[in-house]
Amino acid sequence: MYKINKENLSALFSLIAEANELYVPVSINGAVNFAAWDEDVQVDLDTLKTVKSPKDAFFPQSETLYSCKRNGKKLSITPEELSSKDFVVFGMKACDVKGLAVLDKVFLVDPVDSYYKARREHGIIVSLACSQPEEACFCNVFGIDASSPEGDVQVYMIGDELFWNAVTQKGEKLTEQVKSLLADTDEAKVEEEKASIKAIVERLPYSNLSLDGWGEDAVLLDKFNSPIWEELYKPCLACGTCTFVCPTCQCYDIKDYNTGNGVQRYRCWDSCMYSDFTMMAHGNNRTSQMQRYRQRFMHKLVYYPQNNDGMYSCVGCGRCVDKCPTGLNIVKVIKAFEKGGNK
Amino acid sequence: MQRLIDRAKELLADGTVVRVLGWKKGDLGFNPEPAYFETAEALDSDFIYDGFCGANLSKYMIEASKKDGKTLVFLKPCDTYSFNQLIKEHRVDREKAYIIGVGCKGKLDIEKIKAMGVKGILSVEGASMDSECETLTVKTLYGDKEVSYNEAMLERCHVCKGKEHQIADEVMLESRDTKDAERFAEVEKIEAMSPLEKFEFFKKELSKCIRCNACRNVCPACSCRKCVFDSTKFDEATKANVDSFEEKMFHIIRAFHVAGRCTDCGECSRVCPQGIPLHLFNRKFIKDIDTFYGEFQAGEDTETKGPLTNFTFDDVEPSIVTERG
Amino acid sequence: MSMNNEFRPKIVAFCCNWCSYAGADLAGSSRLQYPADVKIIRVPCSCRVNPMFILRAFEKGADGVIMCGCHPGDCHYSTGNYYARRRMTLLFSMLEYLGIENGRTRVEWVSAAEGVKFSTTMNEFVDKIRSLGENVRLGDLRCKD
Amino acid sequence: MCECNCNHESFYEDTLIPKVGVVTDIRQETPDVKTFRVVAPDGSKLFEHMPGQCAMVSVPGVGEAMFSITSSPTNKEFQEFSIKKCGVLTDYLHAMEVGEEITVRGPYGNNFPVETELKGKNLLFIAGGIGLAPLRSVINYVLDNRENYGTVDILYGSRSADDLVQLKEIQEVWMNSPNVNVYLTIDREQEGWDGHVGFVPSYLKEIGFDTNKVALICGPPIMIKFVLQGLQEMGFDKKQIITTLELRMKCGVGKCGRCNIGSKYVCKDGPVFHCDELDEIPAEY
Repeated sequence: MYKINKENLSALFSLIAEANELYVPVSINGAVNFAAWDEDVQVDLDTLKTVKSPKDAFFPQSETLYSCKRNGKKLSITPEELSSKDFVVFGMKACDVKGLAVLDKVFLVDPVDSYYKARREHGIIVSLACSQPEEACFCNVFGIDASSPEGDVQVYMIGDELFWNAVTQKGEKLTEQVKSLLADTDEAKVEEEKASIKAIVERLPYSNLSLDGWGEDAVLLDKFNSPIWEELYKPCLACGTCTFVCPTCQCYDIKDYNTGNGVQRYRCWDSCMYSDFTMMAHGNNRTSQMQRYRQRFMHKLVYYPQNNDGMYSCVGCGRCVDKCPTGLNIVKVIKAFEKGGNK
Repeated sequence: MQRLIDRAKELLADGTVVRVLGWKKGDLGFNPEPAYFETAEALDSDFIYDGFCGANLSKYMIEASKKDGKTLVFLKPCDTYSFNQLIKEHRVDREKAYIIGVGCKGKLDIEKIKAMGVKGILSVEGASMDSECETLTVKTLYGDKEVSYNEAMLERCHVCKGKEHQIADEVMLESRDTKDAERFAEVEKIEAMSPLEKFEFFKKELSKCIRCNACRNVCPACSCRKCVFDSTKFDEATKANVDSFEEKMFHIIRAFHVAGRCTDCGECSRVCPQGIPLHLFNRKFIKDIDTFYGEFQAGEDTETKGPLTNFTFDDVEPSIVTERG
Repeated sequence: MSMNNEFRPKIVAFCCNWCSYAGADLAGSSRLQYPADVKIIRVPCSCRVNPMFILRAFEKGADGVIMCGCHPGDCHYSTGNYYARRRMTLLFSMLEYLGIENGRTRVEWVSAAEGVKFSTTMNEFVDKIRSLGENVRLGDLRCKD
Repeated sequence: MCECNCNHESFYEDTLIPKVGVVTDIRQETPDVKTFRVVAPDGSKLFEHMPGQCAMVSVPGVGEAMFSITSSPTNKEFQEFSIKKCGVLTDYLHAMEVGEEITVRGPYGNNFPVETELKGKNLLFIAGGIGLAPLRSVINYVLDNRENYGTVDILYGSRSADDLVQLKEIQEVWMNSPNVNVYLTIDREQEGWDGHVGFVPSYLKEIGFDTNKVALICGPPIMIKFVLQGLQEMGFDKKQIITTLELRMKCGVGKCGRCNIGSKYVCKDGPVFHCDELDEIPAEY
């Protein structure tokens, strides 16, 4: 366990940035999102949750896969180079880190997504414990411990000091790089902080949310055919806010961009809430917003767990709770089914 | 609020309406959702109308107009402009709506309260329609805080268009004057910047855009059955924030498509998850329309032609813009 | 491309079929010179020019966009250019508001008989864009390579 | 699940990156269906596949879509795709000339269980319109390995005689193969057609097959619905009926989320499903 005074944070960041690309929560006109660090950005480690989850450090909102050039009848394809530089994401929360585990089960199973894999291999996660969890948090429901986030290095911000604990080999390596700024310390203060975080988590309004009836053992067709969906979806605007701020949503679209001298095929996040998501030449198999709304939550709470040994595709970060323009969210879904006897 | 519930129950009971479109209590006390109510019981247990009911229900009336029977809808003064505009565009059916104009004391923005550094909000007191609307008591996981009601208001309430309902079958509850800023002040501030400053300002704001389409989908003026940005034939990059161009394109065109029809209801800025001041686009068009073609407020009535579907022989030439400055 | 790396702007001119395109034709047949940097796109009426056309032109690398139509009152479809006039005024005002130099856009009314006006307008516009330099604020980076 | 012997490792870089394929032959099957023959630029076969599998065919700048491979794996020279003109991409493909290059990636999805479940069985193929495309791959595979399978019945219907895909092959090869019965039908009376007239489901009832068979169905959703009813009335068990699904796909490998219904991904877990499996997933197809 090491520590560093908060005053030296920017020295720490510039040292990290010497050998790695560095992403930190940055405030731009009031909105905090992960962005590349440089001396001029306004780092904000106090805001609990960034608007967008840090998943786009690993699975960018849009990325070019390859480019094609046509020469007469001939075509040539040039794959985009894979990420090859180490990068550090500083300040991911426990839920965000767990979100990557959810994505791993999609992108790292055969056939492996090499773009994602390259980023996972080069990415070093410095996770930050949540000293002040907020009302929309319910990560404990999914067995996530906000006081002890996973990652390569765990960091605690306590008072004027930042405590640094390398967990993995990657973390040790990063620690070596910045050791000149770190001082040895014991774990007493961190243990105290952990206990305090746990005490707050128990008082969170959603901490007692029950997942009974969902997950691996859910009766899929009962849930699917439930009349409750018809009641729940109505205010839904069919926007993509919930999917784009979500750390676990992984649906994407593959599209072409014609630059005038070639075609870049790129992929970008897509949302199952959009009406054209399943549209194809002969029609659409999900024509109503109710069906699309149902798909999103069924996928997170039933389909995904059934395919992945019971692991939910929700980490309880509460971003959808905070950001939905009409106040809908996954918690309301879970509660509505609980009220309706889980049918 | 009880008066609204009682009146809604009466209208349901006597068969004037078959459903009520209002706001339903959220689970956190400050996240109500728009909802339909069909029974007196549902109204009793779930209906709410307080400072957090910012959602403009006019847009939901497009769907409600397709249903059988009349819908009772609660509209705040600013929402009634949107409803009028929708009538003008034949998107809602006046005959299918029973409108209760509800008073408004300024709507609150939970994001603004959070931006004041208030964390872990459990409930907010002082937001009800009976309260004085001066201070809010915010109960949080980390102790109680007091914040000023006015400072927690949505931007649009600071430039409120007035307490009058433009269309209503009856009006209930008192409104409060909340206007304390000039509507075009921010636009003028930007206009005074140098081109490079303007560019940097918008680039910074739009770099936050995640293309979630919330601004479009919530907008009562964006009522096209199929949006040009959803067309598969139109272009290649409708969802990606690949480059700063796409966001500019989207926001300019979106604002342009509602120019002359935008009532300045402020829903776009309210729902933006990244807090982009989208009203700045719409208000620029409104200001230009007012300057070049005479003052025009969309949604004041259901008849007059919009400024972009109209012209006069001696309109100003575009050179007034392109040769400016 | 010229030898000495001189900046050659890319200009897109939307010309209405009935007046301005004929005006351009006349300029050509009268051997009036205007720079080859101007690429003309013929449209049925100036009113056909959707704001998206203008933005797309900038996206794909145009340095300046000019729209030409019949003189107000002379529209082949009687009122098209009146609507176009309002639209372009508002759109160009918005572009200026976003920090796009307002000299990059222009609207000019050119009749079928005004070959000279067409040629001088284009010469002036190209000079203006040359002085403004390359458009770096409204292009798509992907089109730059 | 996948019985193909293709080496996934050999995909260069990533499964999302396609191979270039040359169109070496284009056959006009019907007024709106063409069959495209595709090989690698060096003339070799692009990849090996199993009957029922699909591939992502794309024209850069135009679009990319999933098509079933209609040629049999026993064909060692090329792959074929029968494609109906119905959208932006297919319009472009139909306007294409021989020699033009496209991109192909795959094969994706599971396949008809030709090496396991179907071995030694009597087979009944029921297809409607362009639905013959995936079944043709199986039929030719079966005919090329004739000794491994029992009787073969093929019931194929289309809107009109002009809309029958692969008619030449049906008449010249399939009809002349031992132990193969071919039943053709068209929806409406037509001059020059002396065969059966009527919809596939009703013709099916007229013929009346015994249940000692495995049925493989592909066609428009409405045909599948009534054929299923007909087969069940005849006493077929749902386990004996195999069909294919089609949904919007982008990645082809169960990641992009588009073709997800229930806990299945049609591109990865399908497109071939037994009818009893379909009962377990939501009817969103």
